[in-house]
Amino acid sequence: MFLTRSEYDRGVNTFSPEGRLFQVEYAIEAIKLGSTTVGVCTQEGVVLAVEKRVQSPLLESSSIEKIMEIDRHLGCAMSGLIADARTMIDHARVTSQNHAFTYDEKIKVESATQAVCDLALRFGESVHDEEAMMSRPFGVALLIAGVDENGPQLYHTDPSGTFVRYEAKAVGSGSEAAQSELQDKWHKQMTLKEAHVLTLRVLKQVMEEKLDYHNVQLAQVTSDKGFEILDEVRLKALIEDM
Amino acid sequence: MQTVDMQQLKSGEVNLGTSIMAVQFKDGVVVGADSRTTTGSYIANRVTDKLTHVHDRIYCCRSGSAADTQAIADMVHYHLQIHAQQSGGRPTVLTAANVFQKLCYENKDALSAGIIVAGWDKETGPSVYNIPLGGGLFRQPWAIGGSGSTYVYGYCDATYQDGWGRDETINFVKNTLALAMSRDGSSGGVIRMCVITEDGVERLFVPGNELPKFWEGEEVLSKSSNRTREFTDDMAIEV
Amino acid sequence: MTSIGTGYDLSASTYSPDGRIFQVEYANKAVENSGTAIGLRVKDGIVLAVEKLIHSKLLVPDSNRRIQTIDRSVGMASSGLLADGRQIANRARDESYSYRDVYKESPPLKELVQRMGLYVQAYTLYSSVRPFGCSTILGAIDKSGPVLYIIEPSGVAYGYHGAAVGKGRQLAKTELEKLKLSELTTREAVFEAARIIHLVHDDAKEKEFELEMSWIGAETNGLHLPVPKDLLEEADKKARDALEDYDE
Amino acid sequence: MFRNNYDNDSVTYSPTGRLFQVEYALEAIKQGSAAVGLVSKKDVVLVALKRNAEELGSYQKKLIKVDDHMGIALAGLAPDARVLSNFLRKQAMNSKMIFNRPLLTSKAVYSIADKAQENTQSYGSRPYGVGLLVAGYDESGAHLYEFQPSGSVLEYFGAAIGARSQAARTYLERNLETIRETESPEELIVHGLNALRDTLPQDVELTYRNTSVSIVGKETKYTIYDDEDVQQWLDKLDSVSNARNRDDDDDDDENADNEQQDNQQDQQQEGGDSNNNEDRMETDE
Amino acid sequence: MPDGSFAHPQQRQFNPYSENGGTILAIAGADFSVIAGDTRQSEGYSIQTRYAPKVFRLTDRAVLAVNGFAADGNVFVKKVKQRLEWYRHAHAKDMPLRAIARMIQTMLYAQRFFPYYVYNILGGIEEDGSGAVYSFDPVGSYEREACRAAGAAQSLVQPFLDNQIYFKNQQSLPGQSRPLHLPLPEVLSIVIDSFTSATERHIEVGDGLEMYVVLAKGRSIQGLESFRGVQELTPNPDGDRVFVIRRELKKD
Amino acid sequence: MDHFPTSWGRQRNDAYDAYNTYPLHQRPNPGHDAFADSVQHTQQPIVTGTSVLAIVYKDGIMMAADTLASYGSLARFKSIQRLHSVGTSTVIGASGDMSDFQYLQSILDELIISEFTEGDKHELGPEEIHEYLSRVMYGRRSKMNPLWNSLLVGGKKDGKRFLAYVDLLGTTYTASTLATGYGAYIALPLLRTAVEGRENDLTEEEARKILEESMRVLYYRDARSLDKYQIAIVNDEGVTISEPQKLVTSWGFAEGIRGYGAQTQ
Repeated sequence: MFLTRSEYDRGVNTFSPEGRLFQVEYAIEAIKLGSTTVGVCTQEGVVLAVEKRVQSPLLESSSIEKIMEIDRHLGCAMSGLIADARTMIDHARVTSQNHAFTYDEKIKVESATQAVCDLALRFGESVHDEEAMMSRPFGVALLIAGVDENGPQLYHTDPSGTFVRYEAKAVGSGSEAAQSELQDKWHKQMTLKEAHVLTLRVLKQVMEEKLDYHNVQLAQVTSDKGFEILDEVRLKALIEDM
Repeated sequence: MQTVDMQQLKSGEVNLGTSIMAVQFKDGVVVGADSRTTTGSYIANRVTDKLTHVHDRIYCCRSGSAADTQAIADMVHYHLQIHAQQSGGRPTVLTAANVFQKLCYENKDALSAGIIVAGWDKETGPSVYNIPLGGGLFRQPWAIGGSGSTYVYGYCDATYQDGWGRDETINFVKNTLALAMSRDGSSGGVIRMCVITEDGVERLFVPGNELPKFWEGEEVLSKSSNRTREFTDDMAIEV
Repeated sequence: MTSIGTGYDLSASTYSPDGRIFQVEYANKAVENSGTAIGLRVKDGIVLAVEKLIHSKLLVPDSNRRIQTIDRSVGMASSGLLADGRQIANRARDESYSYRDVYKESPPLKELVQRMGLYVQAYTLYSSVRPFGCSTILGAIDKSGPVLYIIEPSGVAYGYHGAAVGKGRQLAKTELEKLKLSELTTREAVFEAARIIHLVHDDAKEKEFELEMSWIGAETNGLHLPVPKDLLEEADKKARDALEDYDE
Repeated sequence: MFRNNYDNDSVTYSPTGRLFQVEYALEAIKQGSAAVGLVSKKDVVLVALKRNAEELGSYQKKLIKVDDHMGIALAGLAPDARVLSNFLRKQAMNSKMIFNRPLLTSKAVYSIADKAQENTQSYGSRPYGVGLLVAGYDESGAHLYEFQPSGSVLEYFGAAIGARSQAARTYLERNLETIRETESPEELIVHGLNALRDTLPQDVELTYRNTSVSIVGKETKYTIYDDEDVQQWLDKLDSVSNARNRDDDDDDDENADNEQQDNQQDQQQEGGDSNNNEDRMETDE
Repeated sequence: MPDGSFAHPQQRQFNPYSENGGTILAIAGADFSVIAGDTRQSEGYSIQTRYAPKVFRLTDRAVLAVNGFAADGNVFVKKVKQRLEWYRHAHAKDMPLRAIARMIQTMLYAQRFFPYYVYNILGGIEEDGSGAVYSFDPVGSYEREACRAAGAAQSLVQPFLDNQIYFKNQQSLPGQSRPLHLPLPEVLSIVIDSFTSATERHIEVGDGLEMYVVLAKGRSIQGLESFRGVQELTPNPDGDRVFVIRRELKKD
Repeated sequence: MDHFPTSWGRQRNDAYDAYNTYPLHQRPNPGHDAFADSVQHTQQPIVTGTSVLAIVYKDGIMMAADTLASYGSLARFKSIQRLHSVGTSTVIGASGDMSDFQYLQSILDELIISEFTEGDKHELGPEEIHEYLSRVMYGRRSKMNPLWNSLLVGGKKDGKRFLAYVDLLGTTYTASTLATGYGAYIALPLLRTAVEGRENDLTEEEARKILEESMRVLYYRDARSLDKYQIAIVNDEGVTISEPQKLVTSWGFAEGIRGYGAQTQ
């Protein structure tokens, strides 16, 4: 029995002597391996941008979905183990629709984010006497963008189930450089247009490949048009403007 | 799937249309019952023993469905055995009554059972508990039950006195049951009694042909046939 | 500590080659290091007392009770992991309830203790749980009169005239043995209990402590209640004074 | 640090009868920023220091409302606090549904204490990684409890949890008598902020952005003040930076400087810095 | 049964519902809403109590009136309040009126096959600041209206409201337009008249009248000053405000 | 609300549609109220108690009930207690099925024990007991398995008097005079006349007199009543339930009554 218990075989629910959860720490590490994802919040709306790593010329780049719609007023970009994000986004979508069904109103961005985060800790804690759902934490970080009665908002969630509201946030492999760039360039009066350009610039900076409309994707959430992924034409135009 | 007609089954059920009784006295209790078991109006058994042992000094009298009450008595017996083993002593009559009550109350929709529990224990001495249909629990110095009991409430109210000894109590039980059996078609046969005291349980038996005799009625009309009818059929009934 | 490093001491479901279950012994260690609790069974009642160590003056006095009530006339004092003690108390209440549910009267303490012994013992059987890190004194007045038991982490439960668990148990036992418990009244026992707790408290090593006591007897109508404040203070003071005399 | 065999799970005692996993969970509390609570005769105040991981990010919530008469402050794993606060909210609503009475503070804290204990006694689950201060005003008056993942719950006149909280406790102990006699809720809040101020690292000040204030009392429903609303309270302080004498600081402060770099990985602890404090898992009191 | 025969215990049907009388109504103004109900609770010909409130404040901008089977009504209101509380915890704001209306629908419909035997009328202020009234049937069908009466005296009150609020069966003078919303004092006197006349004609209506007035944020209390015994329930005069006015009704 | 104006202005339980205007096929079944239907069969009360009366007076509340448990028309148990104290500040009185009442007593006793063992010194007051009972009664009716009782709950805690009703449907209300069963028809008008408006003036003696008089009238007019009853008082001193006492009744005036009409001898 004791032989199987080595420090390399710790349960997902084991604290380190410093009081950290090993598995959650490792999951957060997983995100640092992911492609770079950037979100920028302005008073006009929120912009999300992702880098698509097209690993093979045989790959249909349009099938790489790293930005997804949660509801008409909510979108989400991800980095890390993309497959894990499916469950979370599915949950966010259902929560959002349930809210609309029950209350005849749009769910708040923070509430939707909280719903996703409630899912995140379900690997260990069993909520409301339910059994824990997963054997490990999600290995994905999300940038959730949306517009509600409190205006445009951007949230970041991590595998521990913590969420933080950001004005501008980068996650993934290039996040450190990207974040300091965002810190430099972001300002309160930024227009949506400027935000488009800023996200692309930041991505360009941290991407190994040359940035073009194949390997990036851009989306925005605005109060009048809701969530939309920018099509090829607009994306091309933006890249040229940059 | 075949469906079972409960009503059909119920009508064939063996019932203890009964006269049962328990009375406490200074040193113990006397429990008694008639011996008739009927299915409809057919007497399925004319010498039934309705006094059921549930523990060393605790008996119960059963009325209602024979199957229901037997099942309940068996379960109580089981509980009391375990209780006795665990506590290392005899259960009290109240404990037994409580177990009966729990079973009767929690299953009241499914059962027809009216049970009298009586016996002797160290804590309270003699005691009698009545658990009528519905599963309430009532302690009484004397209790009667079953279909025959309704005919003898008046007799019991008029006769019972505190402070009786063993023999007076036995007599009271014997007379009451004889009267009930004589008026209730669902009761009859012999009288069985148990005297339960600290020292033990004594069985008593009164054969059907040696029951106490009371006024047995006489046909007055046949003797003086010229009397006119005094009553009309549609008189006001005062119940 | 020959157990350490052998690997036989990591699970309650493992015997060591010499037939010991180290995890249970370790659980006892958790008890041995914590505040003393004692129980006195006297002629007409029960007194429970604990040495409640006060690690901060910010703690609210008289709050944070360590003696718990299980049933109208059943009290419990434990020593060891306090949260485990609460768990045991909750279970004991449940057991009391389930007994009452069937028999419509509260269980005799012996019966309750037997059931609790089974429960505690079950936690020494599996590797998926750990033994309880507390020893429990249960006191009651039931049909048979005053009764007192200790349940140990192993699940073993014995009846006692005087019971002591925790850090100061050896000294407390010696003191208890000197008393003629079966001749004391409950009120007298309150003073003895206070004296013993004061005596076993090690001023040199320990933080401050608060004396907490409860009793069951004629004066409480058979209920398990905290010892009234004035009596507690009187006993506390008397015990302090006695200790000073003793020191001098 | 020495790796031992007894710290893998919460079902194994060490040879001295300790439960390492539970003690590690207590460490998680110290990773969190400080929260302070204090009680007068008729009010309870909770104040807390919020952290933000990065400049563009928001500050993490430290105070949660449970009901009109009850609220909590947390230090440690915020998601665990959410689970516990939701549980408390349900308890409070249940109490209102079944008895039409506000949940007693003591009942509330013992309900989570019992929940926490179960997590320290079965394999596969972990102790909660969060400490709470629970403030409530009920029919027996104003109460403040500290909840720990060990399942221990203690009632205090003043308590502090989280990073460098010893400094706050020292302040509270020194001013205990004044605090107990405080009549005005405002003064009580000021005392709370003074205590909180003592936990600040050298280069940080109390600002309306990083400070949360809440109060509940006889005449006050549980109210949280955040952001701009906090300024009114800060204005009442003589200073918003830590002025205490470094020499009699009984905490080790060297970790404070690491705060910035720690933050990145400490997000799960709602921001973080670590220090080694005196507490071990309480087996007593 | 008394004869001790156990053969055929009689089976009696249990009716889980009762009807406890009383009447409620609500009228929406441009920037206010009035929700009212009497306080009598009865069963058959018995008056159970003269004071059992049927109108409840839910938030600073929503008031719910419940009528029908009192036990269902009380439980329903309690559950609505708990849902509102949880919503407040989860979303850090009060539930908007429109959302409450939808939620009540879903709560009622969830009991479609064992309904709450209650008629709900929800009144208050919408997010856009307009006065609103929502009415519901026991299984959740709902509608936003300008006014609605329900309960024992619905048949007496609703035609009166149709006439007074919707101007049904009134010939308008040439060149005179009908107001879309009546001013507050007029609405209040219509409410009082409705209840005094319903009390006269219906045995289940009477004892006391409670009128809740919800004013939109920023609206002056104009129209309320002239009423005696107006009690404000909201602590903050800067937001939406809720007032209650109580009147005696005949007790015979 | 009812969206079908054609059914307005008719009596309840009589939603008969002469004009056949309802668009929904499940709408009215002539002479048939959908809500009056019960979903399944259930038990009925067997051993029953009759009325309970209660009033508020100056120092607290007072409650009265006779000691009879009937079995149909048979007066089967003549000295049972239908008043029960819960904790130290509450009393409940029950009419209806006595086995269900015994069950309620046992769950309330458990509740009191569990409060006692919590050791937080909180005691449940009459309002909380009433709320709890309402949840239990309503919960059981919603399972179509009601506890067949009408209960009065009265008490005084922290100087506050409380008196309320709850029954097998979960219906609740509060008033200064309450009566269950037959008492609601016969005794309640008497109680209201005697008590309403004088709640803060009535002395214990006066209150006792009012209840005694009402119990007497009930004994005269309720065929399931008995002339032996108990009185419960809750005041600042706590709960007191009296020993059973006999009603003094008068029949002497009947001696001279002859026949039903013209008869004189």
